[in-house]
Amino acid sequence: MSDGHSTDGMDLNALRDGVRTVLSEQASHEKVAAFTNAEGVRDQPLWSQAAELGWLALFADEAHGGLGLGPSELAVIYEELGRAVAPLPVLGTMLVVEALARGGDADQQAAWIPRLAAGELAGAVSMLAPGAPAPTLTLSTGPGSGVVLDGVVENLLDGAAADVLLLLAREGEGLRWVLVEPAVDGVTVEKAATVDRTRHLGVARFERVVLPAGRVLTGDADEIAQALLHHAALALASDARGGANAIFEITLDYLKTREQFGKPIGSFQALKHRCADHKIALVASGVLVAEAVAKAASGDSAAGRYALAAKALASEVYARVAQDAVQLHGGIGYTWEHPCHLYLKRAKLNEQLFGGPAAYLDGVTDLLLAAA
Amino acid sequence: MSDGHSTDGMDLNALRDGVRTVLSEQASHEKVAAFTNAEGVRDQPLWSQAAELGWLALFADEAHGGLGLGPSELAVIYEELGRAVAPLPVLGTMLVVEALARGGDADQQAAWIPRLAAGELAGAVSMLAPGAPAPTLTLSTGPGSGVVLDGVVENLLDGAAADVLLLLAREGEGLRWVLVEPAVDGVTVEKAATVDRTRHLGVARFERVVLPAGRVLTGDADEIAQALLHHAALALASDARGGANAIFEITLDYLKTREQFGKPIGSFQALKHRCADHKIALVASGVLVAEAVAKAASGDSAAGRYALAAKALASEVYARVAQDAVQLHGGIGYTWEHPCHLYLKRAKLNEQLFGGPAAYLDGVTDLLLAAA
Amino acid sequence: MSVQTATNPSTATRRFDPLARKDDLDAFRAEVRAWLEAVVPADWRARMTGASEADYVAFQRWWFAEMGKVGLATPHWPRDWGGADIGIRHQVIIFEEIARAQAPNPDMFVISLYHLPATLFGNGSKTQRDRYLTGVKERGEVWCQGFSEPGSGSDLASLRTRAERKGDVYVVNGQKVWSSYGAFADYCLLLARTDPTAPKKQAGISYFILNMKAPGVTVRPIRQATGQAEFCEIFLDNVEIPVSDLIGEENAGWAIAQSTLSAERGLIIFELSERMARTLDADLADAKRTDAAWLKDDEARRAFTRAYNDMVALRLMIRALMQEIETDPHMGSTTMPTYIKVHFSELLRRYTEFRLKLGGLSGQLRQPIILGGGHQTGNAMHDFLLSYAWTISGGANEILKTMIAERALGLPR
Amino acid sequence: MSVQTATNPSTATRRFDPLARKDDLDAFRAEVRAWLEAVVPADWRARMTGASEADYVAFQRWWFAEMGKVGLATPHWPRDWGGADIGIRHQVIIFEEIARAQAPNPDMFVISLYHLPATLFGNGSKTQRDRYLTGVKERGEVWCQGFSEPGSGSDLASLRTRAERKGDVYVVNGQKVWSSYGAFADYCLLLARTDPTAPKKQAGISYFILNMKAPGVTVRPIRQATGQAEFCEIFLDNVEIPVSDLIGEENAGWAIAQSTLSAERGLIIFELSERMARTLDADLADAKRTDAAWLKDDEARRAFTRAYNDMVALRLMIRALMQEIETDPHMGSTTMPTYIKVHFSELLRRYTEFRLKLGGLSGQLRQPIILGGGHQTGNAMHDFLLSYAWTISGGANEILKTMIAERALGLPR
Repeated sequence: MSDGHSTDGMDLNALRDGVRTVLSEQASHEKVAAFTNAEGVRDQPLWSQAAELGWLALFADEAHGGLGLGPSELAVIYEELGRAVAPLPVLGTMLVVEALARGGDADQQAAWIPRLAAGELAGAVSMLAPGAPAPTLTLSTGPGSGVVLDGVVENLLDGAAADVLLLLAREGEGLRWVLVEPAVDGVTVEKAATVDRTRHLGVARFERVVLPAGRVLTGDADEIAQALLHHAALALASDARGGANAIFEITLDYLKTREQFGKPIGSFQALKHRCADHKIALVASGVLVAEAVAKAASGDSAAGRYALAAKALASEVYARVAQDAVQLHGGIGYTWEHPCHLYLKRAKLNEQLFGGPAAYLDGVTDLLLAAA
Repeated sequence: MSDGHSTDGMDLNALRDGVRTVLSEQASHEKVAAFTNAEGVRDQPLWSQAAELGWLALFADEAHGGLGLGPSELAVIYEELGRAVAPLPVLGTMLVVEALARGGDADQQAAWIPRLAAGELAGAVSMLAPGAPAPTLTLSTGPGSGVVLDGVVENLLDGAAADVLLLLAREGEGLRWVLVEPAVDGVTVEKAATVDRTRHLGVARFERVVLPAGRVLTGDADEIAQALLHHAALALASDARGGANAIFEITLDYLKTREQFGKPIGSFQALKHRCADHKIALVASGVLVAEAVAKAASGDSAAGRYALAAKALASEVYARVAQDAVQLHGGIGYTWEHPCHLYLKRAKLNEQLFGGPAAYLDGVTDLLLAAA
Repeated sequence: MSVQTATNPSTATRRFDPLARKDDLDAFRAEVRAWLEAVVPADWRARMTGASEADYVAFQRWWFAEMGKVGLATPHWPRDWGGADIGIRHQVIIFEEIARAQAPNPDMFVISLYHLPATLFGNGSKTQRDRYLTGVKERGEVWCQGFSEPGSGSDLASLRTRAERKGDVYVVNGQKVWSSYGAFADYCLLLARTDPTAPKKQAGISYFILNMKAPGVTVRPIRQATGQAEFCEIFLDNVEIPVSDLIGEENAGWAIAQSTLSAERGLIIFELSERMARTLDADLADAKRTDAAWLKDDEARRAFTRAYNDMVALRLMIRALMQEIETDPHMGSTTMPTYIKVHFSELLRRYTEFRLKLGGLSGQLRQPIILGGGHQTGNAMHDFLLSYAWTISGGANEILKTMIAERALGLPR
Repeated sequence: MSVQTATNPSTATRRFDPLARKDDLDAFRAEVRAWLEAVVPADWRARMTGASEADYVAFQRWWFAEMGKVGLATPHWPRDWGGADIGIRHQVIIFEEIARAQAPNPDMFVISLYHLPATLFGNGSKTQRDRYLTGVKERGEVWCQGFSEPGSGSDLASLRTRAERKGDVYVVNGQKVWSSYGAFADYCLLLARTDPTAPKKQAGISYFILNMKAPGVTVRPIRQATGQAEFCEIFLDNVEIPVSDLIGEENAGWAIAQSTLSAERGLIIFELSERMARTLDADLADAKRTDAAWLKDDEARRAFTRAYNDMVALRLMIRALMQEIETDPHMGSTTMPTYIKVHFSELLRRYTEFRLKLGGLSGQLRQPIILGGGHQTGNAMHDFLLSYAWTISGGANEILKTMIAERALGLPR
């Protein structure tokens, strides 16, 4: 992921440079802070820019207006967004594309993918997690050929920013993925604010919401869920990788310039050793994330386990580095003005999104045991 | 435990000073090393000295030739033995005394306690642990009024040094404590060498061993077991406290004198911070051990929980400090000649004796939950 | 909000006087408990959840006044200076009962109650003690601390705020930072440099009482990672401090500042540790009642029990310190306060993070906090973030660890 | 013990030549595997369990010779110097297959195989390379390292062993320590001070080849915490080293020593990490087969999986390094070897301690170890203790962390 070209031949370094340049302007720490202070749900200028630059089209196939690229390119986007702590609901949108590509029929793909790839629609999906219980949302047959949704879905990542929701619902004994627009009658979506203000969670309520049958994905719900979980795991691992490296660099810069006792505090050995520990952890988790991305890109049979392992390790390292960054900065790192807390809060939310650390470790163990 | 007088009025500091002075000579690191190199099971000169000085008589009651003192005094002995990494099977012997005092009848007490208190007999007891399964040793009615023992008992601490074994056996659905002398027909006791050579484990085998009925303790076996477990936990916690402080002091001395890069290595900040962390952990676990001893001495209803908590914390801190001591010493701390490894090995064995770290933590949680 | 009407009706009907029952510990405890039951508004946590700053400040003042009415605001002060000279056993009871009653933290008065007396007892003039201790006790005057500066954090002795003697006043110029509740403070414990030429930088510092209403004092709140803003910057522009408000000798401020800081590592943590104990017990009882999933997770359950054992050890360390203080009130010789501060702050970090993790995604939701709730605000993330205040301020743990290594362990500089 | 008769009968019936199949990776792997199946005695671990030193040394020599017969002792050496110039993909296969076959570690030849060539390739004379690399390859000569001294551990550059030029020889006096297998070594890579007046202590050090049989060389084994004694002290009393055995220029030894040390952080850990991977897989498979209790203990199970993830990351770091080396064989620019060494050694400590804890009391029993078993000797405590060799030697982790902070992260000295 970090170097060279993806298998499809895209120059990943050029992509990374391009994305980073845009974000350093459009999602500078000042702009991110302004967005978070305004308590928005979607940074519309940034979203439009991302759409314009084709970031949202990377992953969709060419038949539907996309670039047909894969996990390697997407990981660059996720990592750079993490590095900038940028408020951009790319993950939910790409998950909808992924679900449609895997489990949608031709009509569904044609109806939705182009609009998602163009950035006309932002998406949000049910919060999956390794070993999570079944959803309470129910799908039943409705008037005519339609279906009816009832229930509540919590924890929709960036849900209040979404134009389309992709939700896992129970239909009798089975599970189904359903596409719903929040604008439809009987649907309400509320923002549940998180401490990390670069993102939020949404709560969607459905009261006898009637939808055409064509909103139900025909693919196997479990297979789709697994693919989405792995995609989300890789995305969050990449976000963590980018964020951890960024806050670590910010911290190193501070340690080199802040003077106490007549010298830069970075010259104190105890701090040096902590930084060395962080660096090694960043390298170790970095190569694991890169390999997980490479395995996803090549369709390796162990890709799922690597994705779960990468999320477990990278989000833990991100939290550790961001937590120590505040301590290493001292008072200034504890202020609202300083970006430290943006990273710390994003790191702590990352740890919990799409399942917490224990769930990921247990997921890895299960896969290892199955193969042992 | 650390200061002042016990409730019975003994001057604990004087006791401590006395024990430490004797051990600094009779159980110097050189003597301990010589004992471990010789692979002995009992340091007879040291044992005789301990008996002569009345250490083994501290805990027995006055009616049976003891001094009638309690946990506070005993903890001083255990802590000092730990400090010296001394090879002395006091714990097993005291556990037999404790069991007899709690669950023996008058004849049993009169027959055994004076000899244990005088150091004529060393004892060893079944290895208990929080939540451990029932023993496999069986007790059945034998010829005449006697009983018959059959089976194998592993993990007898200092078992091959013992003159009398106190064993938990199954009798039908119930449990019983039985006293056996290894010299009896049908009993074999073998030493199972541990990496920590200051102690060992014993394996005792019983083939239709016929004993008089008077060898079975009449007291409630579970109550005795619980008392012994708490006694052992406190003893090991005290041993850990003494050992951890000793190896830490040895390490500090080394850091103050060993020079590299033109200055004492103790002047390097990263090492300073590790030492400060160790010191704080030593203080924290130290006060917990002291309080556990005080609660045992006063018969507090929470004494059992404190004993388990003290063992969990103190043995973990001992292991951590001893492990880092080797690293802080560098090469020299990794040699057989240096005492570091004696402490490290004793610390690692302490962690496992009478149950491992997880069993102790779970034992504490159970007691907390019961009270919650 | 009218805080007065919020008190329970019973307050009016009975006068409480725990200190009159000092000689009988059980009776003392019963009286403290009865008073707390009568006076602590049952709904204060709900009312202070997301309350406005003005309501919060009013509530703090009301609570401080209530404590003062029964002599429990300043019971730890010496009798001569308006306290009740109570010893450790009474203090334990007060803190235990306060924790049990989940009474508000008098956060705004921490400097007034602990740092100010620790500073004045040994070093203040009689006039200063009479004036300022009485001010706290009788008029609820709020104090803040003016030690750190933007360029002087860990290296406090490098501070650059300048005080120049001109006749009967010192003229002060400079900038202070991280002063809790500076925006509401009446006075400030101020360190400033009086001799810039002193060969050792510690030797040129003096200790002043600064009237926050004096001309030239400007206060700017700093918003913290928690979103709150009780920390402030203080700008000093030709502020005049009367010579009578110099504490101790000129240029002798550094040593006095150490007694101020040591206060932070004693009674304040004592109260917090009692509250922490209460929290852990409550968390476990809740888990038992709801048959919480984490009790069946060996890793989470053992993390809890490890924290519990550490908490028990913390309380024992504090009791050991209190015993030392009873023997020797000047506690300059003991290193225990430093061990306690590091141990407490790291445990606080670990436990608040544990709770945050247990909360899963719910723990990530932004929720209004209970102002005055200390580290139990009902918001796991807020409590977690707030734990940094303890690892960074009052001597960052890094500084304290070096101090332990050099002073207590004798490792070479 | 007769090691020769211990080989499997099939060895005699077929000649293996994996290197001839270099161009087809699958065929290469199959041949390596077939060779290992034929040559590794099925019972070697049992035979080496608690074996005598003499038997162990004989077994090591036999194994090294067997590896040499098929070109797999020195395949990583350049072709010009007697190797096969194989690249990373072949090396991966060899190590994977060796780990899979649980073949013996050629512990006694580590310096001969890695440190010696890393030193001579860039800095040795052609004569030195011809003589000494051939000696290793064809006569199984054993090398040891003479760097550390009792007074120079972390601070290697302060070494005091003195070499004085007298005509055609250097006369060497001093003492070295921690030389693995010094008692069996034919030669030693020796650092000694040739210019005690150099202003920078690094600048006065030269690098020599020391014949361990030379008069004046005395070796004393040091017993380690594990009970074994492969480390030695070397006493040098007026030992004469011919000028032709100086490596590189006089006083240029320090820089050359860095290439020696970097060897330690590359291929050696590569092989060990493959074995570690095998151990973790085997431990998990065992646990699954026996339905081990620790699989149901959330804390223990997650500790395993964390270690597993760290192990996977370690292997990826090593692969990244191998790729760097293929691009730039001089790897002086990369910091990856240092990250790898610290990460590996800390993981090794953590995992060996994990296994020790799982063992409960059984893990505490003294058991004869498998000599040549590397870190999988069948004795959890031994493996745990042996992990210190990796955190302390070859640059203690403390030294490496400072190096990372200053050189890779640019933190000020």
